[in-house]
Amino acid sequence: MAKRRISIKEITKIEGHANLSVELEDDKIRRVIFGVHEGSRYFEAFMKGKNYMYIHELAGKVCGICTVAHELASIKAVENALEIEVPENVERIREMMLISSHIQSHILHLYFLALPDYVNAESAIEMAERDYDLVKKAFRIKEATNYMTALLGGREVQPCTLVPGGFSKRITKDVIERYIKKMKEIYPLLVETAELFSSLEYPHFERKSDYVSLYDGKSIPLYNGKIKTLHMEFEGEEYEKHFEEYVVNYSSAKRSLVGGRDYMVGALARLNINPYLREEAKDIALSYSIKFPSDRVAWINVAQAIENVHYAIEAMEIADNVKEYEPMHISPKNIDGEGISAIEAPRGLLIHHYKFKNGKCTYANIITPTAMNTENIERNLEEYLKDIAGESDEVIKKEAEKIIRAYDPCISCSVHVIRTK
Amino acid sequence: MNNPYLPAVARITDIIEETPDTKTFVISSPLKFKPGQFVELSIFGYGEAPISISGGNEKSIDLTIRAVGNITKKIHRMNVGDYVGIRGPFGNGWPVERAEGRNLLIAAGGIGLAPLKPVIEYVCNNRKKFRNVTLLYGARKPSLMLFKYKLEEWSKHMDVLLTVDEPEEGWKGNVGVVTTLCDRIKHVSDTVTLMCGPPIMMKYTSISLMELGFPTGEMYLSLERNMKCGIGICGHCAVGGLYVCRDGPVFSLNDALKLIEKPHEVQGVID
Amino acid sequence: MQFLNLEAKILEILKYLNIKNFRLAKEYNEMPVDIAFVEGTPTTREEVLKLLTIRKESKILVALGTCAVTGGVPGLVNMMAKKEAMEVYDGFPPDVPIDPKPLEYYVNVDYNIYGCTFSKDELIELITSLIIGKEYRDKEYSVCVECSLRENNCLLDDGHLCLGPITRGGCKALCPNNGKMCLGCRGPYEDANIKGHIKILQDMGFTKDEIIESLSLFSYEKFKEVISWLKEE
Amino acid sequence: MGVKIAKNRVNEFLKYLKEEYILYAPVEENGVSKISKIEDTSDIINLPYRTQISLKPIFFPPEQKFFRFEKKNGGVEIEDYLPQEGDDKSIIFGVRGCDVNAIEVLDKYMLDEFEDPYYRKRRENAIIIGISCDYPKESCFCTAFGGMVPERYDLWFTDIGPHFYVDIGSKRGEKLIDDKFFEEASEEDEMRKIRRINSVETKINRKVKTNLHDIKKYYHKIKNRADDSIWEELGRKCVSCGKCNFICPTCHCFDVKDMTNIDGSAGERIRVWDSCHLYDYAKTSAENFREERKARVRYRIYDKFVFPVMRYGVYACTGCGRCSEVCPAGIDIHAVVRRLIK
Ligand SMILES: Cc1cc2nc3c(=O)[nH]c(=O)nc-3n(C[C@H](O)[C@H](O)[C@H](O)COP(=O)(O)OP(=O)(O)OC[C@H]3O[C@@H](n4cnc5c(N)ncnc54)[C@H](O)[C@@H]3O)c2cc1C
Ligand code: SF4
Ligand code: SF4
Ligand code: SF4
Repeated sequence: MAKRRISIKEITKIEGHANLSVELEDDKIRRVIFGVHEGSRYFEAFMKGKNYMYIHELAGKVCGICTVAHELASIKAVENALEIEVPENVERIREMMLISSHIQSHILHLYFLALPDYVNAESAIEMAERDYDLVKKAFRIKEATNYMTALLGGREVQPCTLVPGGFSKRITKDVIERYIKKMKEIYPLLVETAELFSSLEYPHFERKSDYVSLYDGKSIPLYNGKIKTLHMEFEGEEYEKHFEEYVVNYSSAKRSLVGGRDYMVGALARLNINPYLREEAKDIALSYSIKFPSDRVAWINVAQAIENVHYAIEAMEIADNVKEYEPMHISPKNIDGEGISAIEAPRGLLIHHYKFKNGKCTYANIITPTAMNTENIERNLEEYLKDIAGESDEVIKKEAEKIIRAYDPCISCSVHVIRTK
Repeated sequence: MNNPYLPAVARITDIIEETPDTKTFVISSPLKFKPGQFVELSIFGYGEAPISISGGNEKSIDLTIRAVGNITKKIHRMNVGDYVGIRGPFGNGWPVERAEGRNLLIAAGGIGLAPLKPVIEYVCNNRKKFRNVTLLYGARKPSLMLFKYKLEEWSKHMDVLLTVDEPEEGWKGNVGVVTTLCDRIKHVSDTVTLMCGPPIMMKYTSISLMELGFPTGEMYLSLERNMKCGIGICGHCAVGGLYVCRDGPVFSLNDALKLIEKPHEVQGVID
Repeated sequence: MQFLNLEAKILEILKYLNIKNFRLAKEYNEMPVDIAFVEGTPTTREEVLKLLTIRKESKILVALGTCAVTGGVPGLVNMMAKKEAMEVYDGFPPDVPIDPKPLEYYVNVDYNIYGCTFSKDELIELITSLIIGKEYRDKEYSVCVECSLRENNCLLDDGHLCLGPITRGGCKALCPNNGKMCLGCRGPYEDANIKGHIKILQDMGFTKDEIIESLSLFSYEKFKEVISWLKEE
Repeated sequence: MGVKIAKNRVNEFLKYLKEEYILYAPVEENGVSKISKIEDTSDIINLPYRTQISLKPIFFPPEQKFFRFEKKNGGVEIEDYLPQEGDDKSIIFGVRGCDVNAIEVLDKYMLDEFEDPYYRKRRENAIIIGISCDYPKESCFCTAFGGMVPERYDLWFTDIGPHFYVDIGSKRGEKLIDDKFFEEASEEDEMRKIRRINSVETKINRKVKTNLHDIKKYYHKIKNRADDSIWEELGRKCVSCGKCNFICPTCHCFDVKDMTNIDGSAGERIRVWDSCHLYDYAKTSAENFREERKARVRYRIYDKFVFPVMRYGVYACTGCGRCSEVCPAGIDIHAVVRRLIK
């Protein structure tokens, strides 16, 4: 009996610490373990007792990457809980912020973490040595999107202008115009990126699983909407009813299922659930014979690149219609309450859930996209590796990593477990 | 408009190792200066520091520098031919003329000998103008003494009293702080004292000298303060309403005592 | 992560430094290195051991960001009983984790880059200093200094619980510039008159609890003593 | 005899001035009132008292670049930024007495004994059109130093109902008087002006009740309080935020630093405002001469009421009250001085 065990102690080019081990017997996959070994950080514990003003600030620190998404999800849940009115204009501006941070996050993932796998480079640093302009282009988009986020958020990560009900600073016409100008500037680069990533050779592996994302029946929503799976549609508030959770002993992140199935969230899920891609984006995909919905896991990368084009147009349209914002003093109607929010972070659905008493948090629950994806990652790996189980260790490692990286998992987030009752 | 903030670019033309942490840099800057004056030395990209002129001629000035911080450490890593910036000279300098025809005591501790070196050299060249002259110099260790190669020549012209805090092999001289040498000075009355060294050394030496009866009205000290501009505008070197860079760095002990903002600024001189 | 936000600057930095180990961006990561940047703070035994190894194998160790410098937001958990904290996860994960502490609690730290997120400008300043051999020093003054240089309205005047006066400057008063009080993400500086500021806040009408909450947000580990003093006051 | 100008013509007058001069006047930016360069005269705000930010930043900005250097061909090239400082003529309109006095003090530090060329260039060509306050701010105590109207100005406006009475203080000021806008003032107008100024000053005085006119006497008194327990007390309160320094129209300390590119081959030397309340301010390689906070607090008060008197014979405080207004610790300079001279 030829038994072998392939293990990657620490998967590189992902955010956080995760390991993978594959056990094979006679070139048959016995077991695939995708383990997360990152210490818990107890956000849900120490958020308790904190004043509602600080909650989103703390939430922003859950993870160093999706700070914008976390802060927005958090503030939205706080506003829901305390019935703080949020003008539509504010929501639109927040969406702009979310979009620029999405693009930024995707670009980081696409060029620096994913692309090296497909051009046979060890890292973006090596890529830079070979194709300086390519890396420079990526940096240009990153810089521009960071700049856009910072225009609205004060800084590119950990925005510091959000306050319940609005912003702490004026958002002037000038700021909005600069946002549009920057977006216009990088739009051609986003199209190029979409073309580049549509043209790459991806693993052919496909597997049917469920997909979950926000849904509003007319766009690919990021900030508002119901939650939709392939089979169900429900309000964010009802998440506890639909997500089932369970524990595995080799990982510090909990797993979850929806309607008894493992599911995927993120760019591919968004496009699979919402058939509303803008023409410009759809055309790029079509010209490389790429169509959504699709079960091809590695196309997450394509979905991200295509989505960027879609959201760039969306953002410019929103920006054209938003009005100037003057900060005002907002006080909550209630100091007690419960609030849940669901928004789309770059890596997928993100849920924040709080309860307040006397303006102080008494309960917090944060469900992050990577936590939702881990089960899906593992099952997909199992399936995929079956096909190539005869290959050498090196090949298996490399292919497995490709799949894992496609999800752009954010491990530090995944330890924020799902808790359902 | 002439701009006093603009340094003149000059080159390092020679470097003399004095001690493990002190070097003398010869800078191609033809400045006319009075003993005790200083320049603002620029190391581009690092900043500026006030440094006393420890010697010079028509073509160059000498700067003797101890490596303590940013700029001073950087210049220690520089080589002959490298460029620096110079502004100055600034400050009032030592009142050497007051000592003419009288006794002179030069008291230095550590790097404090650098600003006094031009005085010593002036004395050597104009020995007749002075009566008794004594150089009192203390360093932490013998190996940290500056200008050792000059001491022999200087001792031809004046009494040289040396001391170290910690002896090393081969050291036959006095061990102890500078004050332990004060009673060996052969002249007391009618003595002009010029003093420079660490605050603590200046404090105890001036007390000792006062006790021995040296005229306090004729004791002069050079003070060190934080300086940014060297021309009395930035405010950092102000003590008790005077600017060390313009009104000093040399002050008479009496003035220094008056100007010190009591009681916290006194550490610099005397309680 | 914020490292990659240096964008084009990275390419310039690469001319002078060789990035040997960067798990987020690189596949092959080597040790030992000249300069190690450590972001975050250990929360498991393995991570502590890893930190010790990094210290051994690097000439210069830089604590990058508030978590590494002060224990940061995760340090908040040190305020509560471990059991209570674990309950939130229904007793899961099973191993008792390690209190988030400043890196300097475990190893010698050569430089601190403050802030959550840390300031890019300061990181560039540090890297420049390392490249050209200039001394890099912590700012010994408060956020207020940078705030008033920008002629902002004081948020304390508007009744906000701002920690500017006791928080180490260097962020160019980012939050106050954006109309938001300083939450103290850079931690206190050595000369800070913390008790003086507490007095100011009390005079403004803030309660002890509010002040303790605000002090502990980012730097519980650094304010521990003052907080227990305040509790007893 | 002075002249007067109808209030509704002031705007036109300013527009007319703007054609030839760079015009500065009170505006509000981000909720902070200050004196700024005016693009459009409708931006000018009408305040009954001084602006929150003084004139100082116009002549002595928080950050000023001295020069650029570049290491090139084995040498160092320096490009002085001084010539780039425009020497356009400017008019500063709507300044209050305390600020005009403060600029005179600043002149002493920056131009009298030593000369700061960057300051000179901006200062030299500035014409000052001041205006009497309508009522004081809470923290104002200018009457302790002599009142609202400074000794030197180019033109001085005082509200006398439908008109401003205009005092002419210099040749430069006189040249600005154009018949198109100004008319002869009557004796009655002048009386009205005097009454007006008196009534506002009385109002301030009633609150202030301090008179520091006898400079010699008070400076001695304050100087002798160096060991007072008040310093200990203030040292515990002060949080060393430096705001009082930055906001003060006469504080002039600065730090100088070099900023470079990543490899140090090129850079700029800049100066940035500094504050004597900060820990590093008096630190040298040997020791920190004002390590204790109380010494720093005292130094600032002394550098307003003692040291400048010794050096220039003036106080470096004009009673604008800004430092009291901004101090988070509630240290009120006027109250401090009152205690010191008791
Ligand atoms: C009139 C005058 C004449 C002088 N003549 C000489 C001379 O002839 N030779 C000579 O060697 N020196 C002389 N000095 C002293 C010299 O100016 C200082 O040693 C020099 O300014 C130090 O500059 P630096 O940039 O090297 O050090 P800095 O980088 O300024 O540091 C100096 C010291 O202070 C500490 N320090 C400063 N700022 C900070 C901070 N923010 N945080 C922590 N620590 C800090 C440093 O650790 C170091 O120990 C003179 C000084 C004066 C005023
Ligand atoms: S203002 Fe305060 S909270 Fe904001 S970045 Fe600076 S130190 Fe951090
Ligand atoms: S010391 Fe205070 S009151 Fe006096 S001029 Fe300065 S800011 Fe105004
Ligand atoms: S404003 Fe007040 S607290 Fe701040 S430095 Fe000045 S005296 Fe101290």
